[in-house]
Amino acid sequence: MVMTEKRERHVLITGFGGQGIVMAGDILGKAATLYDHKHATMTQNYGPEARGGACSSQVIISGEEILFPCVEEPEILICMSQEAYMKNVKSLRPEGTLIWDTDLVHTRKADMHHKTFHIPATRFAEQLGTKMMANIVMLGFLSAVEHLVHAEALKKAVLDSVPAATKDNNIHAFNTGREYGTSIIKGLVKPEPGKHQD
Amino acid sequence: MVMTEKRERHVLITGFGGQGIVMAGDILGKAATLYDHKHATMTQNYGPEARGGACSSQVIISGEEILFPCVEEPEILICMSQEAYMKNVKSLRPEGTLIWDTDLVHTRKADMHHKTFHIPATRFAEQLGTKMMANIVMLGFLSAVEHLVHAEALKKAVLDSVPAATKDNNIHAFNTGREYGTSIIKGLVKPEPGKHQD
Amino acid sequence: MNGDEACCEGALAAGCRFFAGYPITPATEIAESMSRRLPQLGGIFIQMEDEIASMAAILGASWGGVKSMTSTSGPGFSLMMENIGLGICTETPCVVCNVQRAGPSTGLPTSVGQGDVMQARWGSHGHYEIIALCPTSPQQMFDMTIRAFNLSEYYRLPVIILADEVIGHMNERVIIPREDEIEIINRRKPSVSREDYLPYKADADGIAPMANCGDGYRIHVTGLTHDDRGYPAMNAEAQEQMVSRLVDKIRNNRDKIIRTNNLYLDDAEVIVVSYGISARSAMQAVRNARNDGIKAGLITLETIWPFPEELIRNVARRAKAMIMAEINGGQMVLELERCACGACPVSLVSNFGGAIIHPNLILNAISKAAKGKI
Amino acid sequence: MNGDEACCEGALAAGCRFFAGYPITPATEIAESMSRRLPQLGGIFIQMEDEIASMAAILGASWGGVKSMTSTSGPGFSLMMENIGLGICTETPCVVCNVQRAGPSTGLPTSVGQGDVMQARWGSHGHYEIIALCPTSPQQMFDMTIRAFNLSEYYRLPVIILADEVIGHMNERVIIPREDEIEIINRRKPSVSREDYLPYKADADGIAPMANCGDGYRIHVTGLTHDDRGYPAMNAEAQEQMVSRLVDKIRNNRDKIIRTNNLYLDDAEVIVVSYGISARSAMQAVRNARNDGIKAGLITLETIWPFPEELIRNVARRAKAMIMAEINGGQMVLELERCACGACPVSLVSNFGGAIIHPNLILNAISKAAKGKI
Amino acid sequence: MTTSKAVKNAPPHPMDSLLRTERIPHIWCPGCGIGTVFSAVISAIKNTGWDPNSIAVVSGIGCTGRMAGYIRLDSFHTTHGRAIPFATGLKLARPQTKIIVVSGDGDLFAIGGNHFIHAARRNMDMTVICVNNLNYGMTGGQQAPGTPLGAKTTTSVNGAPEEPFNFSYLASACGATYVARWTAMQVRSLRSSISEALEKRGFSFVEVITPCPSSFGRRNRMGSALEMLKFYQGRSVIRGDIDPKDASMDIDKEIVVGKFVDIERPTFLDYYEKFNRPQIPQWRSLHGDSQKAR
Amino acid sequence: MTTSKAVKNAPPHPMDSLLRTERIPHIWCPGCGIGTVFSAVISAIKNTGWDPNSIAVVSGIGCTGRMAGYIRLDSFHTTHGRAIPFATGLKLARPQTKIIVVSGDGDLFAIGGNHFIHAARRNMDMTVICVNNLNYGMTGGQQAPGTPLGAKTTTSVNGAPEEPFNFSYLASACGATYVARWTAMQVRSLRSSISEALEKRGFSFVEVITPCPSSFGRRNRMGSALEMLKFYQGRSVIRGDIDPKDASMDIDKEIVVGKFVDIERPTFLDYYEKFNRPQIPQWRSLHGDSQKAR
Amino acid sequence: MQKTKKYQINPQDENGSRKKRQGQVIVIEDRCKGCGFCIANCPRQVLRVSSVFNKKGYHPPEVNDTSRCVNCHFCEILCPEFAIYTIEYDDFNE
Amino acid sequence: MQKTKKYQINPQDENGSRKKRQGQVIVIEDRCKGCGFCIANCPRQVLRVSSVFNKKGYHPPEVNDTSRCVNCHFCEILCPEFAIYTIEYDDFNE
Ligand SMILES: Cc1ncc(C[n+]2csc(CCOP(=O)(O)OP(=O)(O)O)c2C)c(N)n1
Ligand SMILES: Cc1ncc(C[n+]2csc(CCOP(=O)(O)OP(=O)(O)O)c2C)c(N)n1
Ligand code: SF4
Ligand code: SF4
Ligand code: SF4
Ligand code: SF4
Ligand code: SF4
Ligand code: SF4
Ligand SMILES: [Mg+2]
Ligand SMILES: [Mg+2]
Repeated sequence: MVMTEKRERHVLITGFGGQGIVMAGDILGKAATLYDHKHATMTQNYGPEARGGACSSQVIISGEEILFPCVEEPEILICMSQEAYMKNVKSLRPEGTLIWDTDLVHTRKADMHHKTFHIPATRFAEQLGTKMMANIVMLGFLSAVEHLVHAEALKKAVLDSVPAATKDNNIHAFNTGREYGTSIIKGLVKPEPGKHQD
Repeated sequence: MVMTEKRERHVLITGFGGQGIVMAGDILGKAATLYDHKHATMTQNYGPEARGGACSSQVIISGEEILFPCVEEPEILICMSQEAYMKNVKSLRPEGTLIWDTDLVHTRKADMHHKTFHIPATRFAEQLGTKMMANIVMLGFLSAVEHLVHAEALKKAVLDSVPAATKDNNIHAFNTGREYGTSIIKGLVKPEPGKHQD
Repeated sequence: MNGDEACCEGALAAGCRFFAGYPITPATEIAESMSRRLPQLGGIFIQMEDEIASMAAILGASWGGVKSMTSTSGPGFSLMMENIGLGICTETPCVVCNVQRAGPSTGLPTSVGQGDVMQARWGSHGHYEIIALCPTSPQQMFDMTIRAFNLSEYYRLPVIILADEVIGHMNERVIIPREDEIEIINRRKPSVSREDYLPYKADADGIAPMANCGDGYRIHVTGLTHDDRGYPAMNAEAQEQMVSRLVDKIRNNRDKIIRTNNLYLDDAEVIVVSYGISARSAMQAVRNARNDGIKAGLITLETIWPFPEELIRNVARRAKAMIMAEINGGQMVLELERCACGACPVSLVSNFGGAIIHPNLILNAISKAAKGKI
Repeated sequence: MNGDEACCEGALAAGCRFFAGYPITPATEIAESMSRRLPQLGGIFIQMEDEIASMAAILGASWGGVKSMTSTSGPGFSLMMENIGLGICTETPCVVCNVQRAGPSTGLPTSVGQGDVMQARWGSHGHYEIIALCPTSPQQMFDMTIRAFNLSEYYRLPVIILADEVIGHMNERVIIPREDEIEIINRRKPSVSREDYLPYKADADGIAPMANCGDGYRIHVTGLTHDDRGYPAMNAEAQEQMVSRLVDKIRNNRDKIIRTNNLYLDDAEVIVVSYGISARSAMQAVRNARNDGIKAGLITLETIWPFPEELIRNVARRAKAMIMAEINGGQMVLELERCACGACPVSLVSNFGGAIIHPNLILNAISKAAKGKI
Repeated sequence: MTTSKAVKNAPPHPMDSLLRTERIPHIWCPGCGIGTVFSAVISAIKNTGWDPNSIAVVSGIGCTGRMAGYIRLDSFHTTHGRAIPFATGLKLARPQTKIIVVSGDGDLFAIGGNHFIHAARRNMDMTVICVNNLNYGMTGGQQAPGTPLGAKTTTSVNGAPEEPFNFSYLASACGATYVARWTAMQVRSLRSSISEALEKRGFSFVEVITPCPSSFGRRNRMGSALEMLKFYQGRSVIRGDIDPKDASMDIDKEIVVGKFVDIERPTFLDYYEKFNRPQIPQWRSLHGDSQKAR
Repeated sequence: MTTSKAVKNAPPHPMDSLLRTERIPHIWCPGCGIGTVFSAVISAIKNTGWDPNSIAVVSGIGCTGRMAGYIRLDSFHTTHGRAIPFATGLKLARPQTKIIVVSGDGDLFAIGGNHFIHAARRNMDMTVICVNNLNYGMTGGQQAPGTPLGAKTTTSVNGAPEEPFNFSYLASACGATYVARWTAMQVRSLRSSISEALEKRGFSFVEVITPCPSSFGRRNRMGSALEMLKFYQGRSVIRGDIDPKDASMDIDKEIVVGKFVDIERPTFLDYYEKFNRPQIPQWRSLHGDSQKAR
Repeated sequence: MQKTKKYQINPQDENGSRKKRQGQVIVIEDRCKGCGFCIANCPRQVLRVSSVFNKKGYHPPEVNDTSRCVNCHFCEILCPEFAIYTIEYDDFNE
Repeated sequence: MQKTKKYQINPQDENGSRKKRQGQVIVIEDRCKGCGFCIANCPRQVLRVSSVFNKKGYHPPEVNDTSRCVNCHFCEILCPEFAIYTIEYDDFNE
């Protein structure tokens, strides 16, 4: 239903190395290409650090061939660290959607004119056993609050991308995020208050 | 007396690696530049072998700056090996001078239209203690039979170029060659018969 | 699949069964994929002690009759140069993939650059010709790796894939054809007996059939200047003969080797030339220019070496201006300038690395050029 | 004195007191002379385990405040490329002498070649500019080695002497001037305190003063892209800033760096361009041509990099034809073609190595060109 | 809670004077042992009491190699594997400077192995500290020359098919005058060894077995950084004057730690002077000065 | 006088079948020991009885490196120092081929040192023969990693300021499975050692102390080639099962010769198969075949 | 107790007998990456994980019982981040 | 005798007792570079320097006393030039 458009949809996922930022972008791209049969590019931006350095993945999904693979003004910006938020929020399109990890980002009130969502993805993941799945929680959440790819496609792409032994856990994480998102969208849950800087 | 000319004089000294061919060329060049104050170039041609490979040194002496340093048609060709003789004799100018080591080269009758001289330089050197001085014997001989540089200049250049401990021996070798040459020129000595191939 | 992984799959599809390499960002994933995939296919992966050893090892493996490859980025590519020269001189088929990052020196290891294109041509000492291919997508990484092996086996030389960090790390869909849809070229084998075989005697097309180690031909292979038998021949004539062959087998087959992807050349007034990731920006810019009513065209250099001299000479005569887009201080633009030969002005859109060229920069240059302001 | 020995003496005269090297024909005599001479002058000679180590060692020694040098030939030059890049990126003064032999690969170790001129420009990965000088005689080996050190100290980069086997092994008289007749340039030192010192902040002329190790400035030096303080800065802006400086300090000073030896350019119709040993043949040919009544001229590229673009552009407009004479498959002729820019035809007289170009070949080309047959 | 914020007028961290504090936090992962080794290095340098301007640090490329960028001394971050030859040039140009080379196992022993063995043979006067984290950290965890046989890395997913080098033994076989090994946890002994190595005239070598939790640890299911730190330490057995050949380095069995070599041997410069210029005494005294200057 | 001319119908020289006779005489100097080592190599190969098409020779650059050009086997004359990695690729591509690497001390241990130690560590299945003539012959006699301390060469006119490597010890420290040393004169023992090395599975190493009369001999006033040959042999002491560390290589005192190491250890390919494809038996059998084929 | 012994920490540190001195622990919170090295290896169990998030999202250590610190500096030298150090209590609280 | 023993040549070779066989020495003159290895090291002093010059100007060895050769092949394997070898006398002179 949401997939007929030809225009390019630009998503920027940002955070620290080690949070699975690139993997999240990859899964999103896979979902779009392999299961939704659209075009997608995912490029990454990262520093020399294995952990803790600024890191982002840029995903473009489109009905047509994508040439320039950079996301300069995302319509969806996902922030999983304060640094990433500070650096990237300015680039978000005015009508764009801002999504962040409730615990890791203190937003500025000034940025709240965007469509905004947040989820304590890292906390949820920790509760599910490991912080490492925060990215999957976030993807589940994304699938609920924004229609980029089919949720089923995304779920399949998750299964494709994680080690066999962790498939169940990851689907669980995905569902956790998705359910939380759905509840919020449906107004079933009032989101926790976000933390503001100012 | 012989040094006033501006024209380039081309000398090709040939033999095997290890016979001191390059050193002989170097000494000749030094004599011309350092002591006769002319221009000279010496270039070498050799293979990867430290010993026994074909080897030549090309000396050009001139009153003027020398540009192209190759000796293509020597006016003086010195051959210290059979191989060198076979390879190079064709290049000698018709009016040129052919000089060889009596024991090491069997000449062809056909080549005897040149001005020719030969000396058992290696044998003389062996008699003086070491084969290694054959090149110096040859230089002494050359100084007697052809007027390229002043004999004194050549002698000084020899002294410049050999290890201190061997200076006396080398001067002796030089004189041996020079005396043999002078005697031949003066007809005092009849040269040994050369060895012909055919 | 990202470009690095596509490169690995392409190599396997081409029949590569030996990989020796040394990790380096952003090419490491090629080696890592190979280390996983090769054992499954009966091949061998070895991580060598450095890039020099890796390059030497693939030459050895190629003489052992196995299609071989290594991958690296700038610093490792510099180290491979001596042995790439050995591969050229001994006419050894193999493939080297350089996923370019921004240099010089260690530079920006995790960011894009296209600063090694001249190095790919001239990086080893002495005179020679080379073949280098530039992919613009993971799909092309796959396809071109196969082509690289084919060219390498046919023309008997190390073929270079000059990718870049963005292509290497970019994820896009890659379609892997069925095995029987892939054209594979294998080295030509000698058809004569051991006594009659002259390992470096070329057939009419300039390519000499190649006996592998163990085929019974008792070959001798040397990086010294050599004669038809492969024996060292230490003179200028042998040098002339050998290097002529090395050079001519490429020069005389330029038409078969060179591939460009031409867009709107028929009526283009401003022609952009580009390659690798920059060519995607260029294509975007050219399309936008067309939308703006400017007659722009694009030549994407899929084969970057040999350079398509004739094509450029021809189009330069008809063009108002030409523009090179590349991520370096101006390298292929020099070739463009040379071949445009004054027939039309040539300009450069570039940066020194670390970021893709923005299509708008190229578009601006196109607009200016269209207005004659170059 | 042969060219190699002259190179050694030039280095010593320039103040070189550290040499690290590895033997290779035809450059070995430079190292050998250094090993004899340096201890006499209080300097250090070390034979390293290979050329990579040699290059690294001279960079280290230079940061230790001592003028340093290495020498090699093609195969070793290829191996040095990565660390030449480090020298460029870290702006380390030092001199590398490549006495060229015929390649590619091991080639003809004892014979002449000029096949490394493009490699000298492009051999290391990433984008940069370089300075390279080409001597035409042992005397020039001496003089240019001094100039190489001066340029290197002033512009802070590895400067390359591109000699060739004939020059290296040719014996000619070399006049060594008195010490006080030799102009020596030393690196600029910082004039500010440790706190205020920014090691990579350039003065107005684009050159940054250099503190040595031990001067108390606690410098940090890295081959990563770095900012003014010398600290790694992993982004495209820093890259642009750093590489621009590296490139501009050469590009903006071309006029001061480039030296050519021009003969009969005033009225020349056919202009030969050449360098190194080939330039001697070219000069012979030009003189002969003049004797034959042909208005020939000669540009000898004493500085081969940067290439004298403007000079060539200018003379090309006035010339009937230009000819490049070089011992390779056509390298600098590409630059000539590029800069002639279609203004006059350009041709090449060359061989692939192993022998000097005969003046008559050049003379023939001149005659033909004079008759418009090019 | 006693934090720097809470404690008013707290003096700066005692190691800050040798840190390029403006660059802290460093890039190393949480729990990476390189930081601990770095701390030991700084602490050992402080112990010597030398003029900091007479000490230089040279490193290659890798996570460990970044150390040169954080120490407030003349410091050189060179090319991958080439720290030792760079340091060789630096040392020979400035014999009065004390040189510390610190780099990773891959840098020093894979691509840089040749320089290592030759510098040890020549007895080039420098202290080489190897952070042996059993893999290539910087590039994401590939097999290294110290990777245990069968261990999993990104280029040996089924197990490394090569027996590793025993770096300390190799160093001693090549002629190093001082050789010691510790695990990162044994940071006090490590500091003493580094101090001894620094005071040593000649080629001294200290190997530190260090957790790389992000790459090696993760792939070999070794738990958290802390667990790795303790694991290596738990495997370690201190054995002093053992034949270096027997100083086994096997994380599955035992990691022999301690000081294995401490000998005297003329350095390259000693021999160079002896052969080339016995007649120039001031040069030797320059070298002598340097010993003092430290 | 009994010469080949005089003896009618004389059969060819027994080694001619493995010689590229059209290239003889070779480039080595009169009395150069490389020729003698070459003779031992050919003779050892003939002894094995293997199919000559299943043997390949790889060498680097140098006088010794030229050996590859004279042997009538598949033979590869590579780049300076890179014979071993080239041979590594060749071996892994063709496990059924037996690889002999023969090269000079400079080639194998100066520029090529890193490849040597890693191949030994990996136990790459090949036989490496080092002609140790104590200098760089090809380039005219410079200092080499085997040049004795204080010896004169063109780059150490006053004496080499570095203690040399003990190659055999280094090989053993790095894990070689077979190590032996002889002087060129002990050509029968040398031949046996080469034969044993060839039969060995794994990285085997044979070092031969060989006269280079033109360069090393001349500069160190060692007399004629024959005198050098006898001198080295005279300095030699045969000691079999000595600790390789004690196998001293000192031309001024004693040159310990003999076989120092002869052990079994899985090769790189053994481990590679074990970890990566225990399930593919035909591959192992291919390797097994090769053992037979020899 | 057995547990810390295993890590070969000076027993004097452990029982505080080395010197009659007391340390004051200082944590530079924003440098901390929460590895827990200091906490787990303090011979006197002076430290514990705090609940604070620092700028990078880690929990720096906090002092459990300041009087137990014997100023042995072990935490200081072990910390990979130069995030913790101690000073003589008296030096400071004067 | 003592002299040759020093070079560890099989004593059986030396006294010809190894086998009742006789060798026939063959010299490929133009390969010889006159190093003298064969001459000096033949355990039976079979060889001596000839006065002939070969193509390269060296003096190849010649046989002194052919009956003394025990066909031990030592000269053959020692010769760096593949210039000398021996065959069973009978093999050949049939
Ligand atoms: C010539 C070259 N090859 C490869 C690389 C990529 N590279 C950077 S660091 C590294 C290995 C680092 O491993 P190690 O030395 O063990 O250091 P660690 O990161 O583990 O501390 C490699 C292969 C490079 N920078 N240069
Ligand atoms: C990269 C490179 N550096 C240097 C050389 C020059 N070179 C050729 S052979 C050689 C050394 C030979 O010494 P060794 O390996 O001991 O062999 P030998 O000649 O003594 O048998 C050198 C330095 C080269 N060919 N390539
Ligand atoms: S990747 Fe490993 S070695 Fe590198 S910083 Fe992280 S933990 Fe340390
Ligand atoms: S230079 Fe030395 S090693 Fe080379 S062939 Fe001559 S004697 Fe032999
Ligand atoms: S100094 Fe640190 S480690 Fe020692 S007792 Fe105090 S808090 Fe614990
Ligand atoms: S050791 Fe340092 S980084 Fe680790 S928790 Fe303690 S204070 Fe934080
Ligand atoms: S075979 Fe040779 S060495 Fe043996 S006895 Fe006969 S001539 Fe002498
Ligand atoms: S050993 Fe060989 S080369 Fe030497 S003299 Fe005897 S036959 Fe001639
Ligand atoms: Mg490591
Ligand atoms: Mg040698």
